[in-house]
Amino acid sequence: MTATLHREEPSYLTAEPGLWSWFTTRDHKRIAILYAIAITGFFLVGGIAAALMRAELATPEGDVLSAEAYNKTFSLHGIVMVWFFLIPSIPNTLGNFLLPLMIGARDLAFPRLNLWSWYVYIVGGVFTVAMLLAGGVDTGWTFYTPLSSIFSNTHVVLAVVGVFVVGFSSIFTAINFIVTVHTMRAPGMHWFRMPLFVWAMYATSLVMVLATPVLTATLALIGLERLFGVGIFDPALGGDPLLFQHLFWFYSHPAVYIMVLPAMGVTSELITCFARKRIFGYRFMAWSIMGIAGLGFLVWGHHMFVSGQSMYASMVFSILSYFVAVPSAIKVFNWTATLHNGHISFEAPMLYAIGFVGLFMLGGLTGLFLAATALDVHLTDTYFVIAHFHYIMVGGSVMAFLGGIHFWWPKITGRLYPEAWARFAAILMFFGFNLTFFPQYLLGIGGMPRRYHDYPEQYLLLNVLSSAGASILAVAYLLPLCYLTWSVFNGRRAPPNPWQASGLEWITTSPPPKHNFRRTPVVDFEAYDYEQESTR
Amino acid sequence: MNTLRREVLPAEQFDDLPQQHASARLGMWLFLLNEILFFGGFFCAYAWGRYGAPEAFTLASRRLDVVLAGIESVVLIVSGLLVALALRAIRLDRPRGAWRLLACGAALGLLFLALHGKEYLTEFHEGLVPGLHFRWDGVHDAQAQLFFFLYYAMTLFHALHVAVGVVLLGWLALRTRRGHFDAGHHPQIEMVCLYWQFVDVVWMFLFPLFYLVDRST
Amino acid sequence: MNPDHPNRDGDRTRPNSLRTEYLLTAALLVLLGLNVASAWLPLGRWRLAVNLAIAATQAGLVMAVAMHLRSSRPLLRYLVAAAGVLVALLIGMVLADSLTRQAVPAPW
Amino acid sequence: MNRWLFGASSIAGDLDLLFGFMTLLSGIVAIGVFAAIWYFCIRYRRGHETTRTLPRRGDLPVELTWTIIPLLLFLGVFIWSIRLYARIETVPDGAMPVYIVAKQWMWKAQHAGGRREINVLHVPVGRPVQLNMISEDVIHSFFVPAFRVKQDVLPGRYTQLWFEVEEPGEYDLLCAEYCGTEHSGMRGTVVALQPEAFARWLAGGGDVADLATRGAALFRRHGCSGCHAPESRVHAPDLAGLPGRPVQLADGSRTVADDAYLRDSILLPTRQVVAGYEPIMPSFAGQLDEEDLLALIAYLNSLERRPGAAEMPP
Ligand code: HEA
Ligand code: HEA
Ligand code: HEC
Ligand code: CUA
Ligand SMILES: [Cu+2]
Repeated sequence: MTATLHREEPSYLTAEPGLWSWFTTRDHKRIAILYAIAITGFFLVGGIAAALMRAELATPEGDVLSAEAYNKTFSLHGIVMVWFFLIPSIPNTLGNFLLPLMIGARDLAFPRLNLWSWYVYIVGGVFTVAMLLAGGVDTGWTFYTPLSSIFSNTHVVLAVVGVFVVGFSSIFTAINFIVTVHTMRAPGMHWFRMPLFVWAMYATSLVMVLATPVLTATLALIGLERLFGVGIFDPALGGDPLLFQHLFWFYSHPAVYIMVLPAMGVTSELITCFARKRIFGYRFMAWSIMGIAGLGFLVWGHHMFVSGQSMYASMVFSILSYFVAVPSAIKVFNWTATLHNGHISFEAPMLYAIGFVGLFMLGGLTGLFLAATALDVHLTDTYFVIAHFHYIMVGGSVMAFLGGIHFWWPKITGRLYPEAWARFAAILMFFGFNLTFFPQYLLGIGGMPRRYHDYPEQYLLLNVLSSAGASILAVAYLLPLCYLTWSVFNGRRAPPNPWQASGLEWITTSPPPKHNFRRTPVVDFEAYDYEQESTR
Repeated sequence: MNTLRREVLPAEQFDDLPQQHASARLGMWLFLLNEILFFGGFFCAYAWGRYGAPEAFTLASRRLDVVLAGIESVVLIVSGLLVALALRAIRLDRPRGAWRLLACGAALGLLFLALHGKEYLTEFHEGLVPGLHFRWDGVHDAQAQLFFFLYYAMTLFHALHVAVGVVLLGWLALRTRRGHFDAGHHPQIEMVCLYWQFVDVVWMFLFPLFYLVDRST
Repeated sequence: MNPDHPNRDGDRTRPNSLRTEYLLTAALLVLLGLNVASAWLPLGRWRLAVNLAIAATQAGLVMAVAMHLRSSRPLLRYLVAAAGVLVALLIGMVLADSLTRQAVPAPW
Repeated sequence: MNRWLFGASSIAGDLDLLFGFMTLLSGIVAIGVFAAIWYFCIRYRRGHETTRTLPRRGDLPVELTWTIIPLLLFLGVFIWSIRLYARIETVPDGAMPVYIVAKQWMWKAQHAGGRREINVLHVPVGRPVQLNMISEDVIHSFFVPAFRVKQDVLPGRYTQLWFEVEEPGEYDLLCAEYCGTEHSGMRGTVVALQPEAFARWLAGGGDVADLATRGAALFRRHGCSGCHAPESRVHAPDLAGLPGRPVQLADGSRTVADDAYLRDSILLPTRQVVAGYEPIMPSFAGQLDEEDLLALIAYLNSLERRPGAAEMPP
């Protein structure tokens, strides 16, 4: 059937020939692919750094890396994974590709800005690679002053400029998404008919526009302070290092929601499709996305409970952190309830989605420990925090990202991936992940501080387990890289809607033509319209 | 006159021009939101510094040239007026004089930069630039350095914005003169006007916070 | 073409009258003068409040009139308000922290 | 023996209780959700015939239930935890002071009695110990896992931490805030001794001068006495009895002469000028390190108010 599918228009992949057409393209789908390639590159860089760290931590002594090299490694790992991989991951690849398709538009509102955002990303990346080649930076991804502003003699300015620049790429993409959602929805696509993925992209973009500039300003202040030797963070002048922490976390806490909201959106798409059910509590799901984005701005001080911040400020930030957990709770419960009465099947994307729900929940629940001021006194800056955020960011967001990639792979490439391999990789990843990071909770409870190059003897066993897990995890990540690349050339051709999914992106061909739809679709159905079919 | 006008088509991703214009306007405002938060970060640092050392901020503020800065404020306000008039003229389909208004607006922007440059120069000679040349006899030397650090960081970023605005206005003046815009289609002018007014707004906060801390004693 | 499109307002914002433009400029200049004067008045702690109030008024006028917020669709006003609230929050919470940090009582 | 996992301070038990409760609560929630997912996945798998009641799209009472119940639980946890937190943050009266200076990458401790040690801290059991800490360079963090306490140590500002050890023994002292190359090497030991043993240890340091005496020597050596001694010609305030008293400043504000104020007066003398004096005092930043400063402050604190000395300008 696929072979006989008559194509009137060439797909976006073949619409314009030649490599150069890719670098000058304004097609959101091609830009998504450019991003996917760049991001994969940075994921490998960050992943190799992680592998080096886990090799070092397999023994208590510092034998693989010197202390200095270790510090540079985790700083690189954090900077690359956060700003060059996870923040752009879902928005700039899947979001870029799907947002116009899902709302029935021909492209994003500002296609040229979209391409610019990719080039800006690459420029930021070049600075970061230059920083790495010049010898690296050893401040951690948090750039705490006065270590970063005065004491470190590594390449802080290069690192800061890289992050400064890449921030603009987020901002450009975010502006594009918000405008597109506001002005370019197809006829009949009301706000409450939008797929939750679009809601998630919309909320994420708002957070990006409003939070990223504060980071930009803060990094500028650090850069100036380093260049001129004077600055507002310098305690010797009566400045305050805590001011830096406030400004940094004002961005970086909302940034963690930039990293998880898109994953939540993907999960909603996957679960509904493979349970063949409408999402349970659509409006609650939509509003909880907005709620997380809004409340997320009010809790930054929970990173500073023992920093010397006022006790009263800590208490306020603690209660607000509990408030932001409520909408997350709503989401977890609604995903679970969506399974009820469904017709569930377990293709690889669904495995990833279920993995996301479980691991996000475990990571989120341990966030509640950290938000409890008294417990955080003991747990902060230990491996408990490391485990907390890897559960959410790696177990959660990366899982959802991979789930989304598999789910939309036929749409993006027009090819099917090998299902058996994919399921195997998903399950392997789940086990490897838990083996890597669960022991880290226990390490944290036992008091092992983070950013330690060597550690007291008593933490040996759990660290060995964690390092063993990391090697399984590495294999599990490399598998999709191999079979997905293979399938681009050798996979079976995909029909327009291989999953029988609802949603506008599935009514066009796989891969879609350059302007997405032959005729602008008219939307006269709700999101996740699986109902009629599920009584079959 | 109407016959000379080109038929303007919406860009290919849009259905019609109103949609395109609404998108452009919303996009520009989102960019300005980003700018508000960007300067907001600096204002936060300023608030912290002033709260911690009110005396020093008073003393340091007196060293700045309030007269010159006042003139700069007037220059910016008037330039804002000119640009607004230009936009108005185009919207009312009287594009002919508009390019001169835009060019004058840009020229006033340049004047602002020149005056500010003169301020920087004087301050450098007086030894008020921390990190490069700082001499401060009297009390509060450390905190005064913080004041000047913030002053330079914030006014320099503002001046950068002005410079970008000047270039944009000059470019628009040229295009207007060539008749690229008319009442139906002038999104670029509207965007740059928004931007220019915003740059003005930022200065309205910078001016009192740096130059007017307290001169009463 | 897209009937139920709520967000395609076209050019609903009207050009300001000449009178409005000149009045706005005059108001801005007067406010500027007031602000400058405040620096020499013995206002003490209130001076900052006066300065900020005047600056905010100027900013509000420019945004409402010259940037056409008063006649634009509400969304833009909400967005600007949100940004203002966020900046206020940032500054407010940071100052609240340094205000309530306990002075370390002399332990000896 | 080095103990690390089991709580050994007066606060640890209560903290572990809260931790246990949180573990239980999240355990129940997590197991509940996992069980539900598992059950649904099996019962409602595709192709499996089972009764499927009409699919529900959402249900307001259900949604509100799982909004409000977590919220209430969270409020409960919050209240429990801040009460403990307030206890951790409030130093009890009569705590024994010890002064900690952190620098890249070591912990220096000074006891009021004058004994000094590096990367080791001796404390008595059964008595609250209060650490007054400051850093000479970057931010560090004083962390003793077994005591369940941690506090960042900042440059330019004193922070405090207290604990009361319940069991004698040796405990790991770790630096928990990343502070540069040898961060992970910035480790030490807290040795908790029975009170008599501690008293013996404290006295066993040979004839070390106590902190205030050292401060007095510094006060003369650095020329402070040249200006501040009552017989001096320079118009400078009398420092005897100053600590803890309110001070009127030249800019019209008032402050209390606490440690932070004294430290600022020495390092940034022009930041807060005392009313009625010229700002002629030079800054001693760079000449005195944090330990000297602690000694000087201890000395100032030890001075008795001179009878008949002029009252501070009001
Ligand atoms: C995507 C990333 C992400 C996400 C979503 C979160 C989500 C949360 N985080 Fe996390 N966090 C990070 C990434 C993230 N975090 C990172 C990177 C750091 C460290 C940065 C650094 O220092 O380098 C960090 C650090 C961090 C700290 C500081 C730790 C420290 O350094 O001392 C705290 C403290 O409050 C915290 C809390 C929370 C809370 C309360 C949530 C909540 O939003 C979680 C809400 C979710 C749930 C709660 C689960 C589902 C809920 C239920 C199933 C409800 C039912 C439960 C009950 C009734 C009990 N996080
Ligand atoms: C945002 C995303 C993100 C992701 C995806 C990851 C992924 C991983 N992280 Fe990451 N991590 C952070 C964000 C992330 N991390 C942040 C922000 C920090 C804090 C940094 C700081 O303190 O400043 C941190 C810190 C951090 C630490 C603590 C370091 C310390 O404090 O001393 C550790 C330790 O185990 C760790 C491990 C891992 C591992 C094993 C993975 C694995 O999931 C990665 C597995 C992937 C691969 C292994 C790559 C694929 C395989 C190959 C490329 C082949 C391998 C090749 C060879 C071995 C030659 N991370
Ligand atoms: C050149 C003379 C001079 C020297 C030397 C000097 N001081 Fe002072 N000091 C002053 C004067 C004058 C003041 C009051 C004005 C001010 O606050 O700056 C003062 C104020 C102080 C105060 C605040 C007093 C108060 O009443 O609040 C302290 C504390 C202090 N000095 C400590 C020291 C110490 C410790 C040293 C030596 C390390 C020292 N001073 C050296 C002249 C001096
Ligand atoms: Cu000191 Cu880490
Ligand atoms: Cu956070």
